[in-house]
Amino acid sequence: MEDTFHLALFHEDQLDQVAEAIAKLKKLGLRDKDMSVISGVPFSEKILGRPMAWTRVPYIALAGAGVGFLVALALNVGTVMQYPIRVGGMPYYPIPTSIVVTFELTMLGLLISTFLGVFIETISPSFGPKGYHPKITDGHIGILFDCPEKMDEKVHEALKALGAELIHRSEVPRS
Amino acid sequence: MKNPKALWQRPVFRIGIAVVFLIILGGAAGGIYFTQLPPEQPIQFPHNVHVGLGAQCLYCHPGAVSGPVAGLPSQSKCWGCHQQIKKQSPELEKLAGFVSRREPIPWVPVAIQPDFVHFNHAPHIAAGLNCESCHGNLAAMTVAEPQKGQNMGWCLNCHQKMAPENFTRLSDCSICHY
Amino acid sequence: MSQKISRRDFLKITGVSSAALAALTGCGPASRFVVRKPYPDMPEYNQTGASTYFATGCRECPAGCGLIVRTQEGRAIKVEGNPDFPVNYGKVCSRGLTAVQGLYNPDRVQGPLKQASRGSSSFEKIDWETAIPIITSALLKNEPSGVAFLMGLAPDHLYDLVAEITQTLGSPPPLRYSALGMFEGRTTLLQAVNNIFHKDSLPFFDLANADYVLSFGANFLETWLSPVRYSRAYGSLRQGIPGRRGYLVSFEPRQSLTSANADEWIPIKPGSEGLVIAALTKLVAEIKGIEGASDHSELDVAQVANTADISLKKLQEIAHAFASADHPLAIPGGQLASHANGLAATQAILALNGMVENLGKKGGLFLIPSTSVASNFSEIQALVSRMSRGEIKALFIHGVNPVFDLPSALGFQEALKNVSLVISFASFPDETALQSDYILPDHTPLESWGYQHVLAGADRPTYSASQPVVVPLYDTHATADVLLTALKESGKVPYQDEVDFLQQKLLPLLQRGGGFYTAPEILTFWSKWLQYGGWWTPTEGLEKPNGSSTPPAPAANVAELQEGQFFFVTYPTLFGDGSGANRPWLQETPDPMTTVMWNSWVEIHPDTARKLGVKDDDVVKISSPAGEIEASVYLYPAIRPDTVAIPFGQGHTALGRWAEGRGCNPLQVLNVQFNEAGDLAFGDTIVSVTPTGRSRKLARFESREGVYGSQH
Amino acid sequence: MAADAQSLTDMQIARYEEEEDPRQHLMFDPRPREEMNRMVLEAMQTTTPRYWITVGILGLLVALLLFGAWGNMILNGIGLAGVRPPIYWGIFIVTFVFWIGISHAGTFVSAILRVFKAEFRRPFTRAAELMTTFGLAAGALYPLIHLGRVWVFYWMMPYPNARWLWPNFRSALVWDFLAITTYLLSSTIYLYLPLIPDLAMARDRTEGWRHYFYMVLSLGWRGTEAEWLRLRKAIGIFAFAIIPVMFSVHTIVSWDFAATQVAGWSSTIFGPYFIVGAILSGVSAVITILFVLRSTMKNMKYFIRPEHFNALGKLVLVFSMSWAYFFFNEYLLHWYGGYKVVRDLLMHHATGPAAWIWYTMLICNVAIPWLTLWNKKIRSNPTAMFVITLLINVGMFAERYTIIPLTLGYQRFPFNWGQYTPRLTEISIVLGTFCLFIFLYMVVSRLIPLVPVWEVQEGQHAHTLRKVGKSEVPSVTELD
Amino acid sequence: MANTENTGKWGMVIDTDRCTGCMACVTACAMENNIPWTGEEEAGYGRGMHWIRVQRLWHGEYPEVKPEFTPTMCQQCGHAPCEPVCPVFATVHSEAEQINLQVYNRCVGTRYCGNNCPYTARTFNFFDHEFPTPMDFYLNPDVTVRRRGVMEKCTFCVQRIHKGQEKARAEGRPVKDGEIVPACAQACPADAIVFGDMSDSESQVSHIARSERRYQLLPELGTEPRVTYLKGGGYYGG
Repeated sequence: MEDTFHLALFHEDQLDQVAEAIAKLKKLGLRDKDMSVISGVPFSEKILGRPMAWTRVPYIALAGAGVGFLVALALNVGTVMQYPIRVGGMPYYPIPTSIVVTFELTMLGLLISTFLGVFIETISPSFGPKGYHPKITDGHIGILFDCPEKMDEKVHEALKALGAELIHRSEVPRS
Repeated sequence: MKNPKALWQRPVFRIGIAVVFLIILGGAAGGIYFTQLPPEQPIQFPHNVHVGLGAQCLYCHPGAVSGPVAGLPSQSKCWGCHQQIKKQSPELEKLAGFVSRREPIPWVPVAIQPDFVHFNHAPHIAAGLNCESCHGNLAAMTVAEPQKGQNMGWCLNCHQKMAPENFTRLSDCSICHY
Repeated sequence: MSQKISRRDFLKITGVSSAALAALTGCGPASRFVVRKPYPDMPEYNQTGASTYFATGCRECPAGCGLIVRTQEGRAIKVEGNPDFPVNYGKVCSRGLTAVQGLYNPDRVQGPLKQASRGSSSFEKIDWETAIPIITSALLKNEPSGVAFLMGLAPDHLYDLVAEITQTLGSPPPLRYSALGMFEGRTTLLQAVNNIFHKDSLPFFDLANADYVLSFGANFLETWLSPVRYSRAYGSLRQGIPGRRGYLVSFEPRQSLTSANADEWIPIKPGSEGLVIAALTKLVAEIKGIEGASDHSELDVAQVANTADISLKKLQEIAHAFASADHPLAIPGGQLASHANGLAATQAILALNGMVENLGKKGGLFLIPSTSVASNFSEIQALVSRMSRGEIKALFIHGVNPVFDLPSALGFQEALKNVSLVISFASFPDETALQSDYILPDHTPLESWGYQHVLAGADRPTYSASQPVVVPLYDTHATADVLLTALKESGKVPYQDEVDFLQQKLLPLLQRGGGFYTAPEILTFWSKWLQYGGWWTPTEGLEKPNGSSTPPAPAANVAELQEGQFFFVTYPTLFGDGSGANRPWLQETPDPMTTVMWNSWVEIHPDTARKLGVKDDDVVKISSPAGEIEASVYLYPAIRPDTVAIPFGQGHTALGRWAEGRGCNPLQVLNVQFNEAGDLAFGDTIVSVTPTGRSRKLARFESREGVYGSQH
Repeated sequence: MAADAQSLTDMQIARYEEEEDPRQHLMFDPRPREEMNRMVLEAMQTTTPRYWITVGILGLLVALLLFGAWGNMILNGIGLAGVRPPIYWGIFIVTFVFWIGISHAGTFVSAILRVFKAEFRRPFTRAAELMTTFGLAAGALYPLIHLGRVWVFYWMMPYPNARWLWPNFRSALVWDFLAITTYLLSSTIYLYLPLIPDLAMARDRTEGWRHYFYMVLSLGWRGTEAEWLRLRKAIGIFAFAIIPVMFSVHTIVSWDFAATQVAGWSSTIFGPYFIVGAILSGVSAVITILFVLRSTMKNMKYFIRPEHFNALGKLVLVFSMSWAYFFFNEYLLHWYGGYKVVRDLLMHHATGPAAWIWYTMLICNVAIPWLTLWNKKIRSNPTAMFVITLLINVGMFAERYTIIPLTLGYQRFPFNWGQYTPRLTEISIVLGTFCLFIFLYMVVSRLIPLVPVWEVQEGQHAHTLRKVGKSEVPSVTELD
Repeated sequence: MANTENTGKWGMVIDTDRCTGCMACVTACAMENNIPWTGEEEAGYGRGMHWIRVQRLWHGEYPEVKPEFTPTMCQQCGHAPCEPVCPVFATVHSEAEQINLQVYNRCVGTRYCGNNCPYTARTFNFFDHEFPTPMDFYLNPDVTVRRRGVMEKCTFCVQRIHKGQEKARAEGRPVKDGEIVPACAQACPADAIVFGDMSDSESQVSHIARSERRYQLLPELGTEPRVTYLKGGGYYGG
């Protein structure tokens, strides 16, 4: 597999060509999961005609918010149950003050878990084609794809025709 | 990139971290261990012998019934018995020395509360608590040993189990802190 | 005495330092293990962790209140009032409360000292074996007339002992002086009572039951005679009797705490008090229709009102109210006695009481049934002149600090130089002690035995008993013991030691009976005496004064002020005779009227200050022919604009870390002039005030804004 | 060569402005990404020894002024500060509120403007977010500094202890603690998330330790679709969620005061009043910092242009007006309400011995912005804006000073009225945190790309000039 | 949990008509409660540690000028503003004694309670105050010596309350009226301060507290103070 890995780099203003290239690759029989677009600027999938990518970050965030809420509840109610202390003639379970704590902790849970979601998803293994070139962060758009060796020629030709700069894995500097 | 190994991959770094960690851990463990040791007493008083012979705690620590401090026996009290019970031992020699010099015996109290805690023996005795409940089994100790974990949670553990009509009073901060 | 020794032995002090250390660590992490030393022998009444209470007598001022001192593990913890004691009934003043700070003052003299040369502050420690022969030879080898004792005002056992000793030796009787006595005009009051009622005792004013009270400069809520007693009475005057609230009118140029609590404060012109009393007497006589006040008949009341700066209407109103009150009472105070006509004015007050027929009646004037003796100021002056002539060979000073307490114009300190031997019994290195050859420190009151004959505040014959509540902290000796030991060889005194002396002195009480307890013999009596903290009768026992001599009308005594001159008022504060200045908590207790702490101030009326161009905290110089002092200004709205006032008590140059170098001593500007009774007429001092351009912030407890001005 | 590029940019922009060329706006003045990357990295890496000496001196000052004085205060007691009853809170809390206020700008500029798609935000969001984080870091020190017993500060944290005691969740200080923790964590994350692609950019263009540093921080960023999606989602969640957090933080800080019995504090309007004040001071601080960055860092004149000062200046004016509205509201109603204590208090603010602080507040917060910021010329002049915004922050400091010690000093009992003078220790610590802020900013400005290049490029992609009739009209395309 | 029988409890009445302003209460409090002195500079800066202060405000203009003395200490509010603001429960309400407690060792020193006390009744240990030996000998062992960074205030002499209750319980009887007195009331020469059990309607203190001269400090705040004041007898100034 490794040998059959390809990266087609396009210049940042060759957006149309990128879309075209993707379409062409598909036509050539590559499936969506064999391809991956890497870019220095976010482009929505629609622009490039790619399927929607998929992330669990919002769900993790929601779950985190839930945890935060529960922690807040536990602190508001549980700690008072452990050692009830009367202050300022207030009831043991004052609702207004617990709202403040609940809000803060829920938000804390939400925000931290959002980050954790990003982090976990980043470090968890992904199955798309691997590869990278520093030119990406120079605004280049790259199409990474796996293709059977026999198709190499054809694909390369097609991409070159669209103005892509083709880079083989071995040329990618190891980081 | 010039050095193939990152800082945290070098042995020196890892050993350094381990040493620092060990020092901290060792310090903490040692600190805990050494403060839990019974202190050096002027006389190795054998509680076990006295309790074994049937001496009542309150005979030597009479303040416990009536006030905050149980009190340490004066040497006249020790000597009152030991003049009669003439058993020579190096510890008794020391006692005799203190008595002849009319010097107070510099006992080191073991069960002491911090200064911001006002503990009173009397109500605890009045509530029917035994000395052993807090001070441990003195029949098994020579010099008194500190009991572990006697912190506020430990106090409250007991206080919160008391009768509900007393609960308000017993869980009140002012009962110990003023 | 064996009993004495054993009792003292009981109060072992061992273990104190560690216990105190434990107390000190306070909130912080307590050291895990603290060494505690239990008693070798436990005193039977002592229990670790439990308090023991001792009854004793307060000796902070001559009033002689009864105290209960809480002790624990041999330490005196807290001073409380003795609830049964018929002077203070369980109450104490700030002064008495800080007695423990005197006892535990780190600046105490810790043993007998010999000073290399006077004023050098270089001391050599000596022991009592060396010290006592010095006293022996001073007492016996000198001409009896060359031996003088100067003592405090307290009517205590030591005075009785010294009086006996001087009598035996043929020396002049001990002189007694206290700045407090000067401020309350005690000699003048005694003299006036003697002149009118022919008794040598102090009057007792039944303030509690009076309903219309005139006070002429009597600061009975602060230091006058028996402040705690009179404060209690004041409480009763206000709310003691349901449905009745006594009315108090105070005549004073500067509003004292007493005047502040009065319903009316009349800022009378200093020196015009006598005239006002005469005018009141005339008016009251007119209202009551009493003949025979002929002496006053020529008095022009309107003229008097004008001189004294009171409205005539007010004066008439007061006279009316006074004459028609059920229980009128007029009280003569120290400010009244402090003028050249002080004696006449005081007498006139006593006579005024007689005129409204309140003598010996509820809410009226009584006499204390015991004899009071006080040295008047001219006697002190005589002593000073004898000293400067070198006639005094040995001077013993106890319980008074004359270098500080006497007006410097009197020249005591200079005269001291001509005395060959000066021995101070002070517990603290005070100004006088530093001018003496030897300091042979007495115990502080809480460490010592004694009694005090209550001569001012009790409504019955009362003695207070002092006993040591703690073992003496340092190598100090009771002065009575020192004197007795010194004279033991000579056989001139029939007493073994101090306790023996006390017990023998108590024998008359035991034999006379009538106390609230009786005892078959002295030892039982002694134990009850100590237990109750004294002896007194169960029922009131005041004397009804009688005497109808009409005193002469007081002469006018109002000085004319030049431009830039002011009447000068000085008054005692919480520090009493000034010896309280080394108590940090007395220093930190705010002055009631000004809330100033830790320093001296000059009270100036805001209008006057504006004219002088000074504001709060500006330092001004107060000068009189006698001297000059400096202090920061406190704008005091309750003082006559032509008067300035400085409190007395600060300005120490010695007496320990908390007293030294704070404020100024107003006695340095007092002129030495006397009233008819021989008391110092300090109220007649005229001063001038000059701004120095400097400023020094006073430590005020109150805000610098808002407390007056915007709060009308 | 580099200097040439800079001055060229300057001159160019000036010319654009004169000609009202749309290219005066960064979004219509695109440059190749490569060049922008180079410019940003150059700005980061060109430092002179003088710069590091300054950083060193600042570090020393932080150690000395802040930690030295603080340590000394811990050893001797909080009494070294000038606080005294009844003014228990002094300049520490003033500076605390000040920093928390400053920290609002980052989130405001970046989250709210992001939500509302205000495009001018793009080049300086990072600078503002950095300010948030460091402002919070400096501010969060104060609740610790002002503690009487800082060594037991952890008792305020919710953790189970042997005593079964938890913090008191009814105390505004615990809310404060929670809110500031939340805000500090979330704003740091919010700073970090959009930074990842730029870190990757830096990773690809650096050598040595910097490469390592960026490699670790960029979390292996490649820029795949999934990564971008995650980032966009996360940023989206953050942009929406951090706004209420931001509002809550300063509301809660205001509740430290409002949820009390103190006359002059106990007011329901304090929450929004503080928020508006915070944003006013925060946005002003952003301008101040942008000016400094623009004039000290290389190539920044390209990214930060007069148009940004202009836009932010409008915001400042708006918030100055809102602040004045709240202030007037507060003043009028208390004055009208007739509670004598508060009226006395207001009198003291305006006529008391510290009245100059009150007037400073009004002049700096109202008079100066109102008199100047209506003018576009002034708004677009970075130097003028620098001075004005600096003054506004002086004014906001004065506002907090008026609200805290000056209000505490005149409470219900005239017997206790008093004044408060900051003492040396306090002033030293306050200056120390200013040094700390500058120190951190200076260090980090050389460590992370201060301009979010990818965001700028994204914006430039979306902005085009469309020919409508005879003129070219700027138009924006929604790319996401 | 809440013991309804105990809602009354300790109260104090201060008769400002009797009060002479003599400051005995201030000193008595200091001597009982181990209150340190702070020295001229600190005390002058307003950092004196007095738990009770006598507020002196002038009324009227010379010559009809008269000060009003109001001894002010912690009012032991039922709805204490200081309590809920403490983040660590260092100042809490005692349900048993119905007073306001300060737990010194729990205090972290935010001084929030000090700000929020409308009576300015709290004092703060800005420094460690020394009791130079042997001055420390008189320290009351029943009262914690506070260290720096800790807030403190009048406790109604809770150590005396506990001692009294302990004594009564040991003797198997209820606490007698007047048996427990705080140091200020004990010392007050004019008997202006009366202390006792407010829940006992027969006690001296509740008797006096029903006087028609009664008033409270800052009643508009709804703090339910446990200290009642009695008005003075009227001023001639107006």
